[in-house]
Amino acid sequence: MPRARVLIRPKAGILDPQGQAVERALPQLGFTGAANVHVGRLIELDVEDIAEVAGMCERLLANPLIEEYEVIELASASAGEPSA
Amino acid sequence: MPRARVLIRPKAGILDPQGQAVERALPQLGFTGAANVHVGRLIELDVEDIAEVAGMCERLLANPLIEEYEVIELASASAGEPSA
Amino acid sequence: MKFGILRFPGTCDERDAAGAVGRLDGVEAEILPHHDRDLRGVDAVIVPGGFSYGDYLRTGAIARFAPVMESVTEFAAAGGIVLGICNGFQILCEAGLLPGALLPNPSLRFLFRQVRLSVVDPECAFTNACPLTLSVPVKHTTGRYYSPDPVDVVFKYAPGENPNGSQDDIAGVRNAAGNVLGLMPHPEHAVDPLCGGSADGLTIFASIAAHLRASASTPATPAG
Amino acid sequence: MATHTELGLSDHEYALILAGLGREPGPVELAMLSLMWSEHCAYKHSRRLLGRLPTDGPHVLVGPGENAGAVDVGGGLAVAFKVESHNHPSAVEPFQGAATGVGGILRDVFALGARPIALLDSLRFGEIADSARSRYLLERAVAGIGHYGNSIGVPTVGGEIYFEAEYEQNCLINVMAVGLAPHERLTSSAAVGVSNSLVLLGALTGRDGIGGASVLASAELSGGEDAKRPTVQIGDPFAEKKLLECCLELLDLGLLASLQDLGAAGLTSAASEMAAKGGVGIDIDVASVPLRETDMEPFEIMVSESQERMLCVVEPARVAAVLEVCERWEVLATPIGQVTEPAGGVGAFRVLRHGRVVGELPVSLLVDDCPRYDLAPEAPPRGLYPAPARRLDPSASAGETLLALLACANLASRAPVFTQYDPVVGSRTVRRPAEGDSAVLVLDNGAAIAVAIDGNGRRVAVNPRAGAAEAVYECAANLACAGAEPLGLTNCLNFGNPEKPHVAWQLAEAVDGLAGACETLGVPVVGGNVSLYNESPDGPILPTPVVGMVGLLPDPERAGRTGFLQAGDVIALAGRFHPSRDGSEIAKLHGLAPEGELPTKDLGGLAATHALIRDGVRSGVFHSAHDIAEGGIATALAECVLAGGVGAEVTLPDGLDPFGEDLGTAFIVSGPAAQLSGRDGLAVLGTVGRERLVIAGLLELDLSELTAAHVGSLAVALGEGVGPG
Ligand SMILES: Nc1ncnc2c1ncn2[C@@H]1O[C@H](COP(=O)(O)OP(=O)(O)O)[C@@H](O)[C@H]1O
Ligand SMILES: [Mg+2]
Repeated sequence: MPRARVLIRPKAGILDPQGQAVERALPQLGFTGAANVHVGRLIELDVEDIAEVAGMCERLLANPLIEEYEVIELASASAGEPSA
Repeated sequence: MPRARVLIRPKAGILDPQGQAVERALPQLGFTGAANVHVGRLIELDVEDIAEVAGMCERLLANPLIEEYEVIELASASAGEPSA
Repeated sequence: MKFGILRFPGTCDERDAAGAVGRLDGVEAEILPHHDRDLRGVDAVIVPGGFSYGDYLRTGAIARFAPVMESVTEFAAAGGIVLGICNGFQILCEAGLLPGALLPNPSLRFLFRQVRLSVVDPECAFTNACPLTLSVPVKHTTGRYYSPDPVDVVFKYAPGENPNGSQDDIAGVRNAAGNVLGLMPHPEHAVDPLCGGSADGLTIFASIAAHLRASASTPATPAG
Repeated sequence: MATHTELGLSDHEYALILAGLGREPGPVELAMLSLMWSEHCAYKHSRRLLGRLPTDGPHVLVGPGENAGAVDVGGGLAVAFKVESHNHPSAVEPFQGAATGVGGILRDVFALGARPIALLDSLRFGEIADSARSRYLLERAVAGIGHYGNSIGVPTVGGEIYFEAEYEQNCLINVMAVGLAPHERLTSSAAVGVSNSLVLLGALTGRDGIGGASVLASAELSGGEDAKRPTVQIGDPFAEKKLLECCLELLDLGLLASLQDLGAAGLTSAASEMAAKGGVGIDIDVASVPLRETDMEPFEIMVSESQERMLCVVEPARVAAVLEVCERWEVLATPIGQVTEPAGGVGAFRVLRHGRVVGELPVSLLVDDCPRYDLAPEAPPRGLYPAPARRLDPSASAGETLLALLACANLASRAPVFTQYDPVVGSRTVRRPAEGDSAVLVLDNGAAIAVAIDGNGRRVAVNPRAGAAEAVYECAANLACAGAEPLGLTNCLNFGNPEKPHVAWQLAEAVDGLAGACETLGVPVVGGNVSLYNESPDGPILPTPVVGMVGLLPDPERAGRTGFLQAGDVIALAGRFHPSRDGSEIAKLHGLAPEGELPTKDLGGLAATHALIRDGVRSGVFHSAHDIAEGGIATALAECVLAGGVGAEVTLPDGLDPFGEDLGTAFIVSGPAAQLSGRDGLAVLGTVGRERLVIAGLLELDLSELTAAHVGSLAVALGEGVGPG
C-alpha cells in the first residue's frame, strides 16, 4: 500500500498569522535571518491508490478556498514513519 | 538563502485525535482503505544556515516530548513557494 | 503580600486572576508585562490563562521565551511560588518548569464545563486551605495532560468528570521541589458565588497566601 | 480596468457621479465610489425606512450614526452595543466568515472607546436533519465564533439558532457585541483638527476581501463560489487582542482625537466617514501604508478589507507618544496622511502615492450623494414559502408532541454549541447560557445589565409587521425575566433582494413593526445593521429582523433564573396570553407552511405584564421566571423543569392550547405560595415538586424522558468534530 505525504499551506496572499508569529519569535531566540516563514499542516497516510489523494484534499484534508496542497508519494508504508 | 521544510509529527504512541478524525471521515466521503493517518505540522522557511534548523526545532518549532521532527533542505528559496 | 500576574500579548484572564487574589485580606496583585524582566518584588507569581501569542504554533510555545520568563525561571529556582493556570500551565510545561505536555482534547473542540476536582495532596503550598473536592470550570482546547514519566499530581478530575482524556485524570501537577504548580481548571473563575455558583477556587489562592505567611515566620520551611 | 457596471454601479448612478465630479473618475476614484455607493456602505434601499425608527430616549448617549450605540447605565458608565451580520462571507467560508464577523463587531464597539464585555450570536441555517451542508456550516461557524471570541478574551454569553429550509443556501451569522466605558472615554469617529495626523493601526494591508462589500454583501449569492475566492479574509484574534488593548490605552491616555475601525471598503470607508462627520478633508498617501504583498495597486490599498486595523486622528505633538504605546503592545502604527482644510465647506479626499495625487473626490460625493431609493413594496400572494416536511403526525398524543418539540432542532438544548464558547472570562457573568432567559453581567458600579437577542423569521414570514414587533416583545420579555428594564435596542435586518416588490414589502412592514413595538415599550433604537440580497437561486431567506437589547437591573444578586427552584413553590401564569398555531413550531412539525395570522397583542397589557415580571424578580418574590415562546406553554413548563432539575404538576386554564404561541406576552413564574397566591395578574397553575412534569388531563413525563428528548437533534448534528480543514 503506498504512503502519501500531503503538504498543506496557506495560499499565497492569504494571511498566515502562525507563520508571522514564528517569524517574530525566532530572532528573540537568537536565530537571525529566518524569513518567509509559513506554517501549514502535514498529513501522512497509507492509501490504496495514490491518485485518490488529490480528491481527499479537495474534499476534506485541505480547504481549497484558502489553502494549497501538494501530494508526495513516499516509497512505501515505510519503517521510520510513526505507526498508529 | 536555503529554504527549509520542517515536518513535525506526533510521536509514535501519542494519541493523534486529528489523524483519527480524518481516518473516520474519509470512508464517509467514499474513500475506503486509508489507514495509519497522522496529522502534524508543516513549517517552511528561508534560513541563512540550514544547520541551524535542528536547533530551532528543539527549542521552538517542535516539542520533543510529544513530537518528532524532520528537516528537509529544499533546492532554494524557490519559485512556486508562497511568498510573504 | 503581593502576587504578580504575568501578562503576555494574548493573555486573557489576567484581570480575573488579579481580581481573585485581591479578594484575600492583605494580598494585592500587580500585573507584570511580558517584556519586563523585573518581578517588582512579588511574593508569588501567577501565569494566567488566555491565548498567549494566539496559541500559534503550539500552546505556550512562544510565551516561554518572553523576557519576564527568564526572571520567573530564576524565581522558581530560588523556591518562589509559581502557579500556572490553563495557558499558564501550558507555558510552564513548555518552559520546562513543570514536567509533561498538554495535548489537544480528543474532540478537537474548545470545551467549557464546570467540573469537580479532587485534591490529591491537601497539605501542600497550593492546597492547605482547600476542601477535598472543588467545583471549578475548565475552558480549553488543549488540556489533555501527558507525561511519559511519573509526576507529582496535586489535582485530579473527580471520577467520571475528566473532560479531555487527560492521563490518569490529571488536572494539576507540581514540580519535584513543590513550589511550581500548573492546572488546567480555572480557580480564578470560581471565587464569587454571584458569578458561577462556587467560591471553591479562592481556596487555592488562600492556600498560597497561608503558605507564604507561614514560611515568612519560619523562613527555613521549604515549599511543598 | 473594470467598468462601472462590473463594479455594481447602475448607469443612472454613474451619470450622477459624472455630474457630481464634472469629469470621468479615474480608476482609484471609481473603485472607491463603487464601494461607497454599494448597498452595504450606502444603505441605498434602507436608509429612508430606517428614519422611521425611534432613536430618542432618556438613557441614550450615542444613537445611530456612530460605530455603535451607547446608553447610560449610571455611575458614570456607558454600555455600547451593536449587532452586525457576516452572512455572505460565512456562506463561502463559514469558519473564517463567522470569525471575522466577531472581529468586525468587536472593532465597532472598541472604536467607541468601550471595552468589549460580551458577545451574543444569532445564527440561521438550513435543516440540519436533511442537509449535510447545513451541519457543516453550523459546525464551522460555531467553531469560528468560538475561536475568535475565546481567543480574544470576550465571553460569549448568549445567542439563538434557528434551522429553516429557506436558509439552506444563505445562512445568517449575526453577532452582537456589548462594551463598557466610562463616559469620558466614549470617542467619536469624526475627524477633527486640520493638519492632525491620520495613523493606521494594526495588521498589514493585503489583498483580503477586495471588493467584498460590493461583491459579497450587495449581490445575491449564485453558484460559482470560485469567483469569490480572493475575497476570503482570515481572522487573527491575537492581532485584534493587541489592537484592542492598545486602543483602549491610547484613549485612556487621551492621545487620540478620534478613532474608527476599518471594515467594509477598508480605508476608503473609514477615512471618508471620519472626514464627513468632522466636516474636513483628508489626504492619504498609499505609499506609506504597510503592505503584506508588495505589488499592490493604489486602488487595492484603498479598498482592501484586511482585518484587525483601525484608523485614528492624532495631534502632531502626540504622534510620537502614540507610536511608543503601540510599540509596547507590538501593534504596528504608521502615519499615512492628515486632516485637511475643507475648501468652501467641502472636504476633499485625496489619495496620493509618494506625494503624487492619484485620486481626488469630494467627501460629500463619496458619503452623501449616493441616491437613496424608495422601495416599491407590494404585498405578495399567499404561498410564498413552501410547506416544510411533516415530522410529526397531528394525531400524536400530547406527551409525544411535547417530546418531539423538545427534540426538534429549533428547541433542543443549545449546550453542544455554547459549551464551545467561554462564557466567564472577564468575571462579570452572573447568568451563563441556559441559566436565565437573558445573560446577566455585573458592572463596576454594582448594578448589572441583562442582554438578549431574538428574532424568528418564520413568524415574520407569516406577518412581517406583527412578527418583527414580536421579536422586540420577546427580547424585552427575556430582559424582564432577568429583572431588567430595557435601555436601548439594536437590530440587524436580514432580508432578500429589496428590488423585488414582495421583499420590499416585507422590509417596510418589518421596520414599521419594529418602530411600533419600540414606541410601545419606550425603547430607543441606538444602532444596527442591514443585510440585504440574502437570496439564492432557490429564492430569498425568510425575512429575519434580529433584535438585540440591553437592560439594567439594580441588584445582580436578584437576577432572575429560568429553572424552578424549590419543591412546594407555586407555579403561575402571567400575561394576556392568546396563543395560536399559525407560524408556530408545532405547525412546522405538522408540515404546515408559515401562513395565516399572528395573535393580536393587547399592548397596554403587555407593557404592564413585563413590569409585573420585572418587579417580581427584582423583589425576590419570584424564584423563577420564564417567557412562553416557541413550543407554547407546555414547552415553557418543560424548560423550567429541565433548567431547575425539579418537576412540576399543573392544570392549564380551560381551553388553552398547550402548544400554541403568542411570543412576548406571557410568562411562567414560580415562588412561595404565600406571595404568589391571589397576587394580581397571576393565575396559579400548580406546584413545583417531584421528578416529573404532569399537565393534568394531558401528559405525564419523567424528568429523565424530558432530558433525553431535549439533548436532541443539535447534539446529534454536532456529534463529532469534523477534524482539520
Ligand atoms: N437597522 C438599523 N437600525 C438602526 N440603525 C442602523 C441600522 N442599520 C444601520 N444603522 C446605523 O447606520 C450606521 C452605519 O452602519 P454600518 O455601515 O453597519 O456601520 P459600520 O460601518 O460602523 O459597521 C451605524 O451607525 C448603524 O448603527
Ligand atoms: Mg464601524
